[in-house]
Amino acid sequence: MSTDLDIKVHHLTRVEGHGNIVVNMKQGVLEKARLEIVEAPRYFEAMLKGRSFHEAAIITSRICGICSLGHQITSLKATEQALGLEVSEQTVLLRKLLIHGATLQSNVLHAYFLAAPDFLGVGSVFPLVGSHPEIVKRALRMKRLANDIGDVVSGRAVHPITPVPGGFTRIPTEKELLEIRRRLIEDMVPDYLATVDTLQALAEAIPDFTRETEYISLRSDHDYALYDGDICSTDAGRVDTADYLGMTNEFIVPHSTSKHCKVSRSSYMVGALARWNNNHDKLCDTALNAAGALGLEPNCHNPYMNTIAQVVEAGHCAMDSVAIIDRLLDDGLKNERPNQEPTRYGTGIGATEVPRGVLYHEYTYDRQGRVAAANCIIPTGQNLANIDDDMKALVPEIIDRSKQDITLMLEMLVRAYDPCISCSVHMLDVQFKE
Amino acid sequence: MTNASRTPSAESRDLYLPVMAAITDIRKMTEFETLYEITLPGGAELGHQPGQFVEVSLFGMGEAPFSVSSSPTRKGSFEMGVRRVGMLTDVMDRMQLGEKIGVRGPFGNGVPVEKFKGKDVLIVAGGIGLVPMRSMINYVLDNRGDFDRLIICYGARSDGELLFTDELKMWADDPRVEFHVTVDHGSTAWTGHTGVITTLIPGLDLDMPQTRVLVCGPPVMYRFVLLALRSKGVAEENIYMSLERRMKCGVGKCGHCQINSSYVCQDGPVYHYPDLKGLQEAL
Amino acid sequence: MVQYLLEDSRVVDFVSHLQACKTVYAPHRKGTSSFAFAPVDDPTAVVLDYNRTLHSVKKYFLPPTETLLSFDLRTNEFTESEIVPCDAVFLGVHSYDLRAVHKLDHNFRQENPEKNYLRRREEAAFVGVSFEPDAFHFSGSVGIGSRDSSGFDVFLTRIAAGYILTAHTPVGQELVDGFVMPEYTGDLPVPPGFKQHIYVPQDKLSEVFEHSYRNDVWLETAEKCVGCGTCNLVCPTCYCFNVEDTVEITIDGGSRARTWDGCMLRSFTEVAGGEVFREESAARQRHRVYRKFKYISDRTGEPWCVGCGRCNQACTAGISIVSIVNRLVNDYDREVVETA
Amino acid sequence: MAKPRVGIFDFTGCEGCELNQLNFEDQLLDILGHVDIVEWREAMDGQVDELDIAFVEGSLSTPECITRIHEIRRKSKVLVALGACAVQGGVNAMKNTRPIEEVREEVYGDQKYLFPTLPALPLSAVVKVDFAVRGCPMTQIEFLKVFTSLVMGKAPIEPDSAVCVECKLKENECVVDKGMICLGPITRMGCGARCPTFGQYCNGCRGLVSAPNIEGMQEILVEKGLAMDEAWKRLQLYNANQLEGVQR
Ligand SMILES: Cc1cc2nc3c(=O)[nH]c(=O)nc-3n(C[C@H](O)[C@H](O)[C@H](O)COP(=O)(O)OP(=O)(O)OC[C@H]3O[C@@H](n4cnc5c(N)ncnc54)[C@H](O)[C@@H]3O)c2cc1C
Ligand code: SF4
Ligand code: SF4
Ligand code: SF4
Repeated sequence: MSTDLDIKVHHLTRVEGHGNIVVNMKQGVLEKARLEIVEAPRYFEAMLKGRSFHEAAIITSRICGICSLGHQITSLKATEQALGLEVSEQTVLLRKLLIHGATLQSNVLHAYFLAAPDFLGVGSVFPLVGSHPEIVKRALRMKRLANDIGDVVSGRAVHPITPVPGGFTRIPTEKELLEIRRRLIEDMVPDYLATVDTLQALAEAIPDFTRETEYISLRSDHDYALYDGDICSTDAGRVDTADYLGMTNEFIVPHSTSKHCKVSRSSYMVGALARWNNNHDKLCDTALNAAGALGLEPNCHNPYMNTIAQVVEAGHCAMDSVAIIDRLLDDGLKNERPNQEPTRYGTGIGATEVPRGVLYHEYTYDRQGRVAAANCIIPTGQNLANIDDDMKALVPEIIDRSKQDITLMLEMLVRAYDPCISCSVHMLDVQFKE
Repeated sequence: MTNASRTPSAESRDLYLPVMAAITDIRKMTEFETLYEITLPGGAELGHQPGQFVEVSLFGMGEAPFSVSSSPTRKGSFEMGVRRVGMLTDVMDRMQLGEKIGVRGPFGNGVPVEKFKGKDVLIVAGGIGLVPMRSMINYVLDNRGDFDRLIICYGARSDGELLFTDELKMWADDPRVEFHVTVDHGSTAWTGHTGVITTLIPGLDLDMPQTRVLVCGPPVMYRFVLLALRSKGVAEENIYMSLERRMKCGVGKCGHCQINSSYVCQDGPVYHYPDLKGLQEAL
Repeated sequence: MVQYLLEDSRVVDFVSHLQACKTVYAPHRKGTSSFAFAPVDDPTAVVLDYNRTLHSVKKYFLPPTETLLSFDLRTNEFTESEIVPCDAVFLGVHSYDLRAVHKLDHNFRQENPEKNYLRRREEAAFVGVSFEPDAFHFSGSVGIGSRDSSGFDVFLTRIAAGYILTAHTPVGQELVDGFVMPEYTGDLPVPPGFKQHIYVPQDKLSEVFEHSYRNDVWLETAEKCVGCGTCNLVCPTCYCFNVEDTVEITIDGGSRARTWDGCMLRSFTEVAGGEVFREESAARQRHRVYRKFKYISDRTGEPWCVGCGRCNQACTAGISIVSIVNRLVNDYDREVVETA
Repeated sequence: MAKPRVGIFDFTGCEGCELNQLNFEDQLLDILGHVDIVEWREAMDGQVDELDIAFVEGSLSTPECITRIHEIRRKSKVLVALGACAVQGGVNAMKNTRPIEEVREEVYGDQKYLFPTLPALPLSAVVKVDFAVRGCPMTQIEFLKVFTSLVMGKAPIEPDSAVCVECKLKENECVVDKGMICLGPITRMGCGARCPTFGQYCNGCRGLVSAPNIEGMQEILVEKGLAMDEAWKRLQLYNANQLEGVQR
């Protein structure tokens, strides 16, 4: 058994943002096992300070193009709470639809384009265009439809346009929604079932690794919590979102431009697997059947299964989108203008489940409706400590294997979290100095 | 005009559809300029006047105006001299014999040849300006009896950039032509006149009332040539000049080439100088 | 000419009646406070009392973007695009907009008659409606009254009870045939006045413009103007265009299209190495206004502005062509007439 | 003719532009038919030494970025800047409007020394940029235009008129008429007036036209109801670098 190991993956590929994997073992002692975040910080707080409430969501959605919708919706919720802006039921339904679209597209992208190449032993999705054209085309079709939900409802899937404080600047037409609905039923459902089949055949490539972990997500009594809910921890139970700071506890570590988090233990996990563990009872049958087929069980503590949990939840997003469209159309689309008359100026918190986990935005507005303080806590930042802990547990378990194998296992581990490094770095909490 | 809500369109035409014509000869003149011989389907005549231009189209690249460089007296095909400066001309530069280009035209008013008949013709051409002027030069040569003297002043930046070198020799040797050529910067091999084109003008022996002048060259050239001509005593009403603007249609619709009230593609490109003088945006 | 009364309650029926004959285009609400011509689907959605539409009916004869031809890069061949005449009724057109169509007719007919425009245009029938001048209309100053019915096939004049309908052409007569209405014998109330005016006629304007090339108003306006081109693009008598080829992502073909362009846009006169012939915003503004009152007008004897007020209303910087012209007239009177 | 070899790179930005390239679901297979993508960290493993076309996203904001962009320029025949961050510095450049030390301290407190930073620069501040695809995120139709042009071996035409032009071509109701304040009049078109078309004001993401009348625009913003400092912030959102040194 080798007792020395030195792994450095510079700018890990197929993840969003810039990170290095560093593992260092000397004479059997693990000195370092961590994900170093080297993404350049962008200092969003400098941009937010003093900006009008109209602009807060426009700016924060630029934290990350991958999660732009999640940031935008979370930002809007925080702003609305801070300014006392009520939104209509139609607005909430349209936002839920948007979140489904974004989650669906993100999960499909991750499973097919970023994770699948590992299962198939290739370096990227591009070789698959030649070797598995049907699979690639299916992935593109699913992604297109998911993005079209964003394009139709929010004007653009990346950096959405229409969602603004108090509502939407444009309401989709009935015709547009019916077309999305038709495609969900006629195209998405068969493609989803085929995806589950494909994955079933590959499931054995998923490493078997378990480490007991605290899982945190939102939880709601009404539905599979994405748009809102309480904070729910497998260790600590349910907590009001107002206490989000106590449920994150950010701290700075020298090897990362992003801050780390912890609650009951040295680390916790957020994301699809956390949602599954906390909320699987709220999933629709399509998703539960997929979970059965893919061997995903409640209380799963294998981080590599996060990709599977994403695929399972994608089925829920697709089917629940149909249900939401039906409700919108049954109620009749109303050409509402956004409600932008503040009733107070104070502090508001938004918490939303975005593809990579629970996201928090908090803003304080001054009496002119300008941002006086802002704080955002990003899912990937919350996962970083957990990734390091996983690595520390994993490396000794697989130390017998070749360095190449170990490196691949570590890369796959990080990718399974589907980290969004841009997010984790770009938005940091800040108390403005006056 | 106001009482007809329905307009008869019997006489209206397809203005924007090109005719596909073949490149039947390619002669590289310098590193940047190439002479193309273009043959219309069935060898049809273009039917142009000296000074007129055509819109050339290359699909995917767009269209650009080019002067017809051959004289209408030379039948069966026509020629264009093209300088490689950008998108469309780059692609033209790579084209092969036999390939097809789209052609619309001829457009523009051309040289008012009648005004030059029986007169001394002085042509002042700078750089690429010789390309359109060559049409007039050869027209005069082919109808030599209709005109009196033919005086050509041609300037290029260097001897390497002289166009139509074979023809320049012919003109120089032709007793019916008074040919003057100059280069701004001559190479060591250059034995001819050196200096900008205006330096040729003072030495000309002109019969003032009898002389009609045609000027074509880069925008900067006009002002200085005009000064030189006037100090030589050439009357403004005896000067004609050819202008260039960006054009999208060539038929007086798109508005791009408009100078005050004048459309270069309709009222030009050849202008009577007194008409231009009133147009502040022209020169 | 027989005058009929089209009561308010029967307008919808009248629209349906027209729809039975032909496709009908009419003003509809657009956005929060605007109007736009659109094909009529639901007759109740037609709005006849409107101030002005975003675009005039020009958009149907000279579409904002029009494919001229499509090409195949593999064979180097092209196919011309089909030009479909607008065999339709344009309902609810204001007098100035029809006059603008006549001006375009002139532009597209003179010298080189253009098939694309003229073919689209030839079958169109127009049902006009009078308008109530708002703060931006000034068509009265360029000889176009709010109830000017010249050139229309049918004209509707607003009165309290509805509209007085008159058919002016055989085509117009055919359009109303079979739609029974009572005759109208009452008086015609005095038309509402304009709130904006240019105080002199075109022949004097021609003289004024002769002397206004170097007026300070061009520079002063240029300080406010942001050069967005809006005034060109909303103008019913602007017709300049750009032509560009687009290639499909498959790189085996594409199309050539023309798109509305405008002389206020800096790149409009850009040539070699980025040189712009009308680089100064002031020179571009001058060119625009001269095109409306001088260049074409000197050839035709008519102003080429129809006083619709669109350019002023749509300008975010609030630049008014009426103020510019009146300023020129004042300066001319002061500097030229008084000193003479 | 061999297919052009293409690399895709990212610097400081949100990676939305890169994501947008994967969002060409309908065209991706055609795109891959015309070029070989040989380097793209976000989607594949591996690096190469020579490229025909490099598409580069993000602004330059650390010393390491500068070294890396020089390397990319050296190995690429054509370099295309993708998106507002790469073309203008993007939203990142707003931090340039405040003293950098102050900003770092706000974020990292006394541990700021751990993370070096520079003002956020557009690529063109450091290397020659051949072409640009503007927008935040980069405008997809423009990407396809630039892409087809490059594959055909011609220079893409860069639009230089205002977003208002496209708004007018679409006959949109001007959002100013709805009481909004729009930067369309001096923002470079090419997006099809995307935001006004969806009822929202243009926030200037595609950068300014080449000879903008900033003072005129400021006057409009103030006239429409923004305080001067707010008007200025609006303008700076995407164009802080372009406005540097401009009188307010
Ligand atoms: C009436 C007329 C006659 C002409 N005759 C000739 C001729 O005989 N031979 C010849 O080589 N050229 C001639 N030109 C100029 C020719 O049209 C341009 O060089 C050509 O359009 C360049 O096209 P391109 O696509 O290669 O260049 P682009 O890529 O469009 O542009 C390359 C450069 O040329 C500039 N440019 C484009 N069009 C013009 C223009 N019309 N005038 C000045 N600069 C322009 C661009 O601004 C740019 O800097 C003539 C132009 C006119 C108007
Ligand atoms: S210039 Fe202005 S007022 Fe005159 S027709 Fe054009 S848009 Fe209307
Ligand atoms: S909405 Fe904005 S971009 Fe559109 S016309 Fe109005 S000012 Fe111009
Ligand atoms: S409208 Fe403005 S903000 Fe929106 S995409 Fe276009 S340039 Fe960007």
